[in-house]
Amino acid sequence: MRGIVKRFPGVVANDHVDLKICRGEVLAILGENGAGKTTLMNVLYGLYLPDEGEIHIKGRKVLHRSPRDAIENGVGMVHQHFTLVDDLTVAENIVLGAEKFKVFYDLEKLAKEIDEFMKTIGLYVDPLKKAYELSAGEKQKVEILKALYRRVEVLILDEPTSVLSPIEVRELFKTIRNLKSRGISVVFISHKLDEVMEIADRIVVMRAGKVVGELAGHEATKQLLATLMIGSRAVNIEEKFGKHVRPAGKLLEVVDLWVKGDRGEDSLKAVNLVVRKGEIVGVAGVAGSGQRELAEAIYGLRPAWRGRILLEGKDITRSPTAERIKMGVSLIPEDRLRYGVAAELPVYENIYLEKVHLEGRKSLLDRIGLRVLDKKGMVDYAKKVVEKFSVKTPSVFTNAGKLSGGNIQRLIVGRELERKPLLVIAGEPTAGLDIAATNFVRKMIVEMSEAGAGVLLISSDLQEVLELSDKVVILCNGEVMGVFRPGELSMEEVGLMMSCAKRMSKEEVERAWGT
Amino acid sequence: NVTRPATTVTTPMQVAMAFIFPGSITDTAWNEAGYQSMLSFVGSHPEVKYAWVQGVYDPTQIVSVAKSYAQQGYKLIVGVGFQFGPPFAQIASQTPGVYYLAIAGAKEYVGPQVSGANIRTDQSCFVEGYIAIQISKTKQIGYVAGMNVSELGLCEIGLRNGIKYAGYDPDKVLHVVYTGDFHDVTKAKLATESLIQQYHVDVIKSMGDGVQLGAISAVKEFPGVFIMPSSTYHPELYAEQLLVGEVWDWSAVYSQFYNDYLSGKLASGGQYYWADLANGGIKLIQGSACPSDLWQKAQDVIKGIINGTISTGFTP
Amino acid sequence: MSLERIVSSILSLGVTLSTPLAIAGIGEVISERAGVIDLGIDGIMLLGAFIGFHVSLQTGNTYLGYLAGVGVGVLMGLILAVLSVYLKLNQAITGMGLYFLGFGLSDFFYRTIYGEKEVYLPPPTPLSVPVLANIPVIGPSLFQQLDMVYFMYALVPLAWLLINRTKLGLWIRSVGENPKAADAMGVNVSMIQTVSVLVGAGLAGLAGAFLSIGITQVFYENLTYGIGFIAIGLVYFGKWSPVRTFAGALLFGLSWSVAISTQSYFNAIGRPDLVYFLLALPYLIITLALVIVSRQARGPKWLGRPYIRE
Amino acid sequence: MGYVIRIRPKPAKPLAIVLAPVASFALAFFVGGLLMVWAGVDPISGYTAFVSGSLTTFPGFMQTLVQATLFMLMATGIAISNRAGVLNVGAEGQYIVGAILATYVAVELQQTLHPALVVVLAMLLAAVGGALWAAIPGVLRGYMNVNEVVTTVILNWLAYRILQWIIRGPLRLPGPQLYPMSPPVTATLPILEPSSGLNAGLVIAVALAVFSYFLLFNTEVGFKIRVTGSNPDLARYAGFGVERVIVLSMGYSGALAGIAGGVEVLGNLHYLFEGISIGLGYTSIIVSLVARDHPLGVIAASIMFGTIYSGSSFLQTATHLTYTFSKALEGLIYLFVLVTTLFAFYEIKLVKVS
Ligand SMILES: Nc1ncnc2c1ncn2[C@@H]1O[C@H](COP(=O)(O)OP(=O)(O)OP(=O)(O)O)[C@@H](O)[C@H]1O
Ligand SMILES: Nc1ncnc2c1ncn2[C@@H]1O[C@H](COP(=O)(O)OP(=O)(O)OP(=O)(O)O)[C@@H](O)[C@H]1O
Ligand SMILES: [Mg+2]
Ligand SMILES: [Mg+2]
Repeated sequence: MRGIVKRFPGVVANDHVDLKICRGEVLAILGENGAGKTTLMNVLYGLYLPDEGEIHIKGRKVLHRSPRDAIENGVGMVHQHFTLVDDLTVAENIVLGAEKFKVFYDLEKLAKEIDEFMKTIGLYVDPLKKAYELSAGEKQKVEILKALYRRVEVLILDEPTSVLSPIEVRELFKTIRNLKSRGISVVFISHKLDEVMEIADRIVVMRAGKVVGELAGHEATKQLLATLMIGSRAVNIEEKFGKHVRPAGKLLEVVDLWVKGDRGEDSLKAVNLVVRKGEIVGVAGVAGSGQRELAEAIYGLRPAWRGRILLEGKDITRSPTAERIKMGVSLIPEDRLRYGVAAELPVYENIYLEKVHLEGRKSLLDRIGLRVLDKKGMVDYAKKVVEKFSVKTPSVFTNAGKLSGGNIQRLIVGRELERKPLLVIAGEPTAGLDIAATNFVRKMIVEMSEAGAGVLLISSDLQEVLELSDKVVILCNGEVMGVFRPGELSMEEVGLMMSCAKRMSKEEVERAWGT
Repeated sequence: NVTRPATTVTTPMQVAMAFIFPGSITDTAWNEAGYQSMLSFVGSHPEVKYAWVQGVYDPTQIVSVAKSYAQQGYKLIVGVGFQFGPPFAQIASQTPGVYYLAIAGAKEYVGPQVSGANIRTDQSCFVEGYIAIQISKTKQIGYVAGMNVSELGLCEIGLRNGIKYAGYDPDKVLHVVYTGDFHDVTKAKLATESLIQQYHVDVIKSMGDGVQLGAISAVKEFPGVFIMPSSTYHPELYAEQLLVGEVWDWSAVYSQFYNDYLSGKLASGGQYYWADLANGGIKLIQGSACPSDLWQKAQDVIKGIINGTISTGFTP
Repeated sequence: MSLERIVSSILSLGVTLSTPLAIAGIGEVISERAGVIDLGIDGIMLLGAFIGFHVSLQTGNTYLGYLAGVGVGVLMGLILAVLSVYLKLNQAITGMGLYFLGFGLSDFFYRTIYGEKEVYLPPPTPLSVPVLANIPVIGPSLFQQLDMVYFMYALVPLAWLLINRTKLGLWIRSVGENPKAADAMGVNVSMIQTVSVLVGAGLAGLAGAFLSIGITQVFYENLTYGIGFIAIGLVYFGKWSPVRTFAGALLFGLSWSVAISTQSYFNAIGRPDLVYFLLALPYLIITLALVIVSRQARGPKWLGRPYIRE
Repeated sequence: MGYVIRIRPKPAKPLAIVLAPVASFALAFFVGGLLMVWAGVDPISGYTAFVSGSLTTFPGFMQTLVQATLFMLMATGIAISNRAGVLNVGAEGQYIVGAILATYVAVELQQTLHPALVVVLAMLLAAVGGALWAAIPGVLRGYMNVNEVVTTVILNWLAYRILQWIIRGPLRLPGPQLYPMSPPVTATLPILEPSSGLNAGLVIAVALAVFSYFLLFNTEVGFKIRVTGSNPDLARYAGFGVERVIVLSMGYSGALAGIAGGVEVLGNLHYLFEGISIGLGYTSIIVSLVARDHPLGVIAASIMFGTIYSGSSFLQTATHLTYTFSKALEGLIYLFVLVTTLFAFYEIKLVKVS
């Protein structure tokens, strides 16, 4: 790729980027949020047309107007967010868009073909399962299979590890090495320095749309990479978050909670949980183990069909979300594409959002919802949040849809933390954030707990959970497998619990909650 | 081509008269009858300057079209439909010197400046019921109409009594379907088919704008079934299936209204006119399917109705 | 009058009325499965009805009339495709625009061309299927029918096959469920959506042409009387399956023919005002059916949303 | 080599926002003129009649305002529900229900109560009736996810059938007469301008449009409505009770349509019969589109559409074109508005790539 320029309204996402991908190598692209990694790859994959620049493959100049062109030229991509059609089977997802199959098809026969194909590759997922039934790891395998089915020679993986458990990450790396040995080049995009250093042959660092450094995998050190990524700003990448408060009385108590998932299955089974004031309780588990449902149930977005949820001793199992917000519950939603912002509304209204519930209701008009909004107050408050959480936006009157993903994330975190909640449910609060922002959010969360709030930290980043939490709960398949303090168990044991292979006894769990 | 410039014949004492039709002037039914009557009226009154417009159905449109004519200097405005009475009554006082005639308009809305007129379909349908039941092989008669209003409702009364007069029980032999709309051709057609198929009805009386179109189209599929359409005469459409033709001619009513205006009678209050068998407002025409002896008998019935010896079941 | 004959007639009329509903409804299923909701169906049907009538009258050939109906439907579909698939305008709003346009233009054309005289097409001859037409009751009502009724019988399985068993169908489903995924796999989203919209609109045009050529043999303003919107409702009732949509069309057609056939009874008992309740019955039934069914209904995930890549 | 269409939102210039609907009117009238030529009508004299009947003469303009009143009420309501992400195609039915209830109240009470009180009660009940009629599709959409376009259209038919029945049953003008219609309504809205019958409904409509503007942009409910329309998932997450917001905005929308029905009966017709509306509710959808769902824009757009209605009456009397010509004109305006807004708010480029 030569001299690639891609502009979006207000930003230059790629600014004359040159990039070379060699046969059979693992090339890592590293960079902060909004550095332009995804954009560059989308250009290569034909999703975006570059404003300037050229792409050459095997010495031939090519034009990628759509992914179809890219695939023809041997480029495949696995996106940050999975792009599977939920209602189709694995086999159908794999052949979708491929030229090879006939006008009419028979699912059974197709499945058999795909079955064989998977065996030759060495990656296996049941071809007749529908995509929505798959775990995150399986979905990723299907994504890779999709690309390989089209005989790609370059495979782009955009932040592939962010949704995987440690075991799944290890498996993925095995696959990547396997691909490499078959002569396929892999482009690996990530924020995570450890991973990059483990897998990459060559590392390209991007900052603000430009390539700012390139080094061989073995030359890299964390400090070096971080400096390249963030620039001259001083960073401490291994910031520790010591805590100085003792957890006090019970804030949140979840008793025997049963919750249904989107397709009517039991996604939480008999879950018990306690969060004390000033305590951070981490929830870890493989993606899809019930973390999202747990957060939604506590916040009131998902009904509990059995069990109770108590906040400061008060039963809130049936309270509507608005009631819980008033009582001081706050949620940083995991799915920020869906729950993030109202794109057509200005930043200041997006920040104000739930504060609607926190205003006093004096007159009758207030009570029937005709309260007149205090626009000046809203704007001032928004300015404060924007500044404190360094949300990059032209002004608070800009439509929220215009912000970059990372900045939307900051906006959400700011919105949820600034209103001084009693209980913070933080769903993947740092996913997709760069180091500086990650550190900032972690610090804020710790500060909240030091100020006496309880935090339920849900994260697929096991390191993060172990580092920040006072207590850790492991979920597998909707059930609590174990509860412990960080450091009490080995990584080995944690890994086993995350894959439902080990389970603590009732007494052990109760003892852990008691302390 | 739909458009013709408004006919203008310049004479010193020219009266301008406007006609508003609620539907299509080629509907082979109500609107066409009103339109043909207009042509025949202005043919015999060349001194009248006239204008017309079709497809004006809802009251707000009526109000605005009528006012547009009043502004253009039309002194006599005729609305051909039951829905014209109230809007005319409403705007009369806003347009001094203009006189309105609502054809089939309610008597209640006759007042200063507003006159009404109606047609004695009870008379024609009485005769048709009398003929139909005698010609019918299955002794089942169908009546398909838009809604139960005005001349459509009167016809049902006439049919019943005509059938009774012929010696049959109308409750047993007459099947009535109102489609609920004047314009729903599709369902009118299928409803007519249902009468033919389910009750073996073999004579259909039809009435009402698009509904009549649907009924005719159904009858054309069943060669043994006869039709008695209303308001206009189109033998070419259903040649050998035509039992009785019924033509409505409002020109007599238009003339009376016009003359009452000239004589100043309207200034003293609205009038109510009837078009009937006696004044030529309704004409019955022998269809090719109607045998002459029966037609002769029917002529006696017509005479009886005109001279009052036979009651149709309705008195205005 | 035998009960058998009455039942047979009610069935037959119900099937006839449900034919335009089912054809248009299945067309809508196809375009909605690709994620595009076409609210202009009624307008497309009206224009299809007029053009079909016009061509059939001028050429004396019914099938050219049907073809013209399809053609004008495709043209209208093209407007929707360009505006909502390519220019990404709100689909619901664009569809309503098509409705207004079709409503106004069909009658305007009709009056301008046939202003002087009401004209009828010759009545069509029902075709009877050998053996099957002799089955008592259902034989005559289902197998002694107009050409387009048989077309509808064929269309139901064909549409099912198209959606569930062909490559195009796989693309259509994937585009309606997750256009991003489909796009990423090299499926041309806009193209597939356009094809589906055109097929759907073409079928709607055909349904309209059947209304004028096959049923009424005459054109009149607003000939559809809102059938197109009912067809859209049936898609929801039918949960986006051609088979169930067809079933819904039958339900509506039958409930209407039952309502019409029982009118005499209400007249006879001296409550003619209740006739208007009877006429409302099919609408009530379809509303209730929608309410009952909709609890589990789940349409294509991307239905109604324009897919914008960047 | 190839071409690709590229569309990007761009900040619209204020001038473009105003010009977009104006340009679409111009385009539609141009195409309408071509249609007239084809139909053998002289477009110049046709449009001259049109303009004098709707704008340039006093009575013409008054008539325009009479027409605009109903559009203003219904389109304001539609704009509010659109803002909540619900497309109310049922204004027609809600209008009928409002008209029925207003007539009912007036006919029942006008003998016994003071007319002013009767009018207030009738308008209130019309609003409540319209609101409830609209709440049905609101509930179905909010709680059961049934598409509201479909249900509102079906409910329009139901409302019409009920109207037909009611003027033959409970609300029938007693006595031997052949026309199903209600007894006359004597408790009426004040007339503002006698020659046109322009009534206080216009004041109500303007006041409600202004109030709706305030409601939408300055109150808590309005905020919730806008968030729901923009991102219902976010609204649910924020505890706004999305279902309730949807039902409420539909109810509000229906209330305004119901009031329109009341205004038509108490202000204009003074009786009820089965032809009280053909498609005013549908046209109002176009009006709110032209206004880009902005209640103040609705005031202007309603007057624009008022001119189409009153102007086309003159066009009809001058040329014998029927009302369906003005329907075609509306359809064209609608599509052109879509296109011109697209150009005002988006940058569209055909990009050549090589
Ligand atoms: N579709 C778009 N429209 C407008 N701006 C965009 C779009 N996509 C990306 N951008 C902007 O382009 C810049 C680069 O974004 P990109 O997604 O490529 O970054 P990234 O390096 O992948 O970041 P992350 O680590 O958050 O995924 C950001 O400022 C972003 O806001
Ligand atoms: N290509 C195929 N080969 C074999 N079996 C198939 C194929 N496609 C679908 N099936 C099976 O056919 C049955 C019906 O399919 P599906 O559930 O998609 O249809 P439906 O939802 O009942 O109807 P529709 O698809 O019309 O909405 C299912 O059991 C499905 O597994
Ligand atoms: Mg990004
Ligand atoms: Mg990225």
